[in-house]
Amino acid sequence: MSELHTVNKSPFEKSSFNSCMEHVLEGSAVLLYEDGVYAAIKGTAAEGKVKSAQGVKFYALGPDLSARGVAVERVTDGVEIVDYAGFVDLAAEHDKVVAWV
Amino acid sequence: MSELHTVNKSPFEKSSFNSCMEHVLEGSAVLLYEDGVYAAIKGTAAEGKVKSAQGVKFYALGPDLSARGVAVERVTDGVEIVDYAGFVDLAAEHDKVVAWV
Amino acid sequence: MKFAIQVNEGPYQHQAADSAYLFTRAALEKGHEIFRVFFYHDGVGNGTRLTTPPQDDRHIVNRWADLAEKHGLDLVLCVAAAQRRGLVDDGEAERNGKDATNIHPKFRISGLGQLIEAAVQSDRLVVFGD
Amino acid sequence: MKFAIQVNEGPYQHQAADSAYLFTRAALEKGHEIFRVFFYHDGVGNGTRLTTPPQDDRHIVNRWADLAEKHGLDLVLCVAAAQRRGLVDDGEAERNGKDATNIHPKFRISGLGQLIEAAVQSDRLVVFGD
Amino acid sequence: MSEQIKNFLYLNRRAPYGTIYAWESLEVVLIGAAFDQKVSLAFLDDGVFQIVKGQDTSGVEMKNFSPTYSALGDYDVNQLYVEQESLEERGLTIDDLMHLTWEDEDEDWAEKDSIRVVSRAELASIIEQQDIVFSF
Amino acid sequence: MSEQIKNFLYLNRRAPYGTIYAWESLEVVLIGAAFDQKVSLAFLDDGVFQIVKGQDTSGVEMKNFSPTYSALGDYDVNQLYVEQESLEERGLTIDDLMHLTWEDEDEDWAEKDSIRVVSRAELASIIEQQDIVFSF
Repeated sequence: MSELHTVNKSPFEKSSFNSCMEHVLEGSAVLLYEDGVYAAIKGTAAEGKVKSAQGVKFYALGPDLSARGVAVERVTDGVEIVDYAGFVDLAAEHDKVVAWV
Repeated sequence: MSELHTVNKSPFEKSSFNSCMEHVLEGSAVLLYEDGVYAAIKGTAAEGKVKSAQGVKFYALGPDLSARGVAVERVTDGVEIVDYAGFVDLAAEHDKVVAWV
Repeated sequence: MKFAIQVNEGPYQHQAADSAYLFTRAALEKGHEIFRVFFYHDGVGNGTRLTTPPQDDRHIVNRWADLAEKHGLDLVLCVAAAQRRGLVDDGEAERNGKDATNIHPKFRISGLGQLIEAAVQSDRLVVFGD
Repeated sequence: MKFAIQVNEGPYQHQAADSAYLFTRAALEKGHEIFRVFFYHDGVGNGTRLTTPPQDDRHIVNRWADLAEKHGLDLVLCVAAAQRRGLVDDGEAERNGKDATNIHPKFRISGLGQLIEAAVQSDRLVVFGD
Repeated sequence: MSEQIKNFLYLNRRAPYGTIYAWESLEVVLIGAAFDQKVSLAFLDDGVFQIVKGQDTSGVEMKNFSPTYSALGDYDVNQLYVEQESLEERGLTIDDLMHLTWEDEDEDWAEKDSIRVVSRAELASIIEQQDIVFSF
Repeated sequence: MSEQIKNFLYLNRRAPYGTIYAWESLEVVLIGAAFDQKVSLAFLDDGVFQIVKGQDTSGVEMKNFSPTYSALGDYDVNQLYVEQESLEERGLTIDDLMHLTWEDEDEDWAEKDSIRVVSRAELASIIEQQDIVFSF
């Protein structure tokens, strides 16, 4: 079944992003929101993990990026920016949501 | 001035233990309590950091170790086990307390 | 599609309460059904009528209540979590000998079975937490 | 020696409230003075009289109150944090038009200056948080 | 969809006592056992600490809820997956965990182990097979 | 001890908005400025994100408190230490931060930078020199 994994914590502060990345399967999606959007910044250790995840789609919540002053051009290539409506769509399109709180 | 640093989060879950270790100076002390006591277990990445900290005294709160089923013989060598009264003594003996919450 | 929402954290301290609200609102705007919003752990703090946030800040409790008013949302506080944190309705006040209540009238207190039921009856469970 | 204690988290969700209590009690037993316990952020939840924890669990609020009774502790909830989370005393109820209060009589609500003052007046500040 | 039996997974990733999540996850499992769904529990990351044996909370004056895990078998909750890598990173082996068992009605109430140690890759597949994942 | 001026350090280690700690730390700083103590702020770990420029919270419907940092200079709070290593790990440079300044009364109100980027080792020494450290 297809899964939407959600990560809402900073990869620099908590291990949840790393743990998610170690359990995500090909064909799944990862949505980064709240402090989780920091995993979508270029030039960090998280960027490497995002880029090397085979067949995994990445999304970041735009309103959370903006709140934190993360400009679009700093977001890792391949990460798609969505709004809350997009978050809802992702939750609906995948068979379930797995929250890495 | 002499410092008592306190760490109450698991080194596997949060970065606070690592951050504390990167800022602790010789002559200071580190008290591990709550989930922070997991940094006092042998055979983990945290053990190496505890052992290589030069001139730093380490303490772990006994009641928190017991609650979590961490037997005394699993505690990293050189880490002294204290109770709450000992925690109070450490706070009093050092010039200040720095909490890595 | 039918969603169940679980909120594990209280208002203001963690963004979870905000994210849960904005997700719920967006889902309703898209025509989805919200079977229930279940407030667990510190999440029960979302349901007190006694909050007075600063005037230039959002009012998290009233925001939920307004959404409930508009869409007939079922906002449920876990009873055990509510008891531990002092969230009280008339029934709880009487049972536990409390001299006041603080629950907002748009919320209700019930058991954990309501969370399980929501997960069973909905197409998706979405969890917001710390 | 004079201690100031800061508690950043509410009861039951995080151990911080427990650790702060056990530290405070141990300090008093050793003959130290506790200048003030300041409850900040979700920590204000330590001061509600409406909690009813399970019978086989500790009663965190009453435990603080008993310690205050015995040692004359000054237990202060941050007013801004209290307003955001619905912790209300008589004065706050009147000012903000609330129809109920929920503060425990052994606690009081005051401003952030009380935290600064505690830090200035005490020999040590000990912070308990998440 | 409401009539079907769903696969429920409880994802336990936190240590006990430092926060209440571990205990409250267990509460949901117990209540949920009455709902006739197919239930399993996963222990990974610091969640493996939840079922370490020898927990004694008298010194912290909190309730020791760890004995409740032993009752899960009586509620037909007997699929407990523990992640091998999470154990190793924490210096633990299965011998450090409580011995949790259940009695198999279909095999003359034979006592069987509830805990199965699985690799990270296996656990990822187990997560994938679920209908509902509870996170605390 | 109560009469002396103390060195207060606010240790800011959390990102803004995900939790309220960053904002409430700032509230304490502002209130504390009235107490005539010697105040400095340290931004390290995710705390460096607090003073990133260009924050726009309209989409999350939260209050944007970042403009308040610009007011700190008016309260004589002008010792802001930012850890170099924390910036680097997060792909940031000082150019990504707000330009925070204060006016030096002793030098004809000359505008000076409030932020000083320091190494981790320097920050460890700064922490050591304090009398009181606030953590949120």
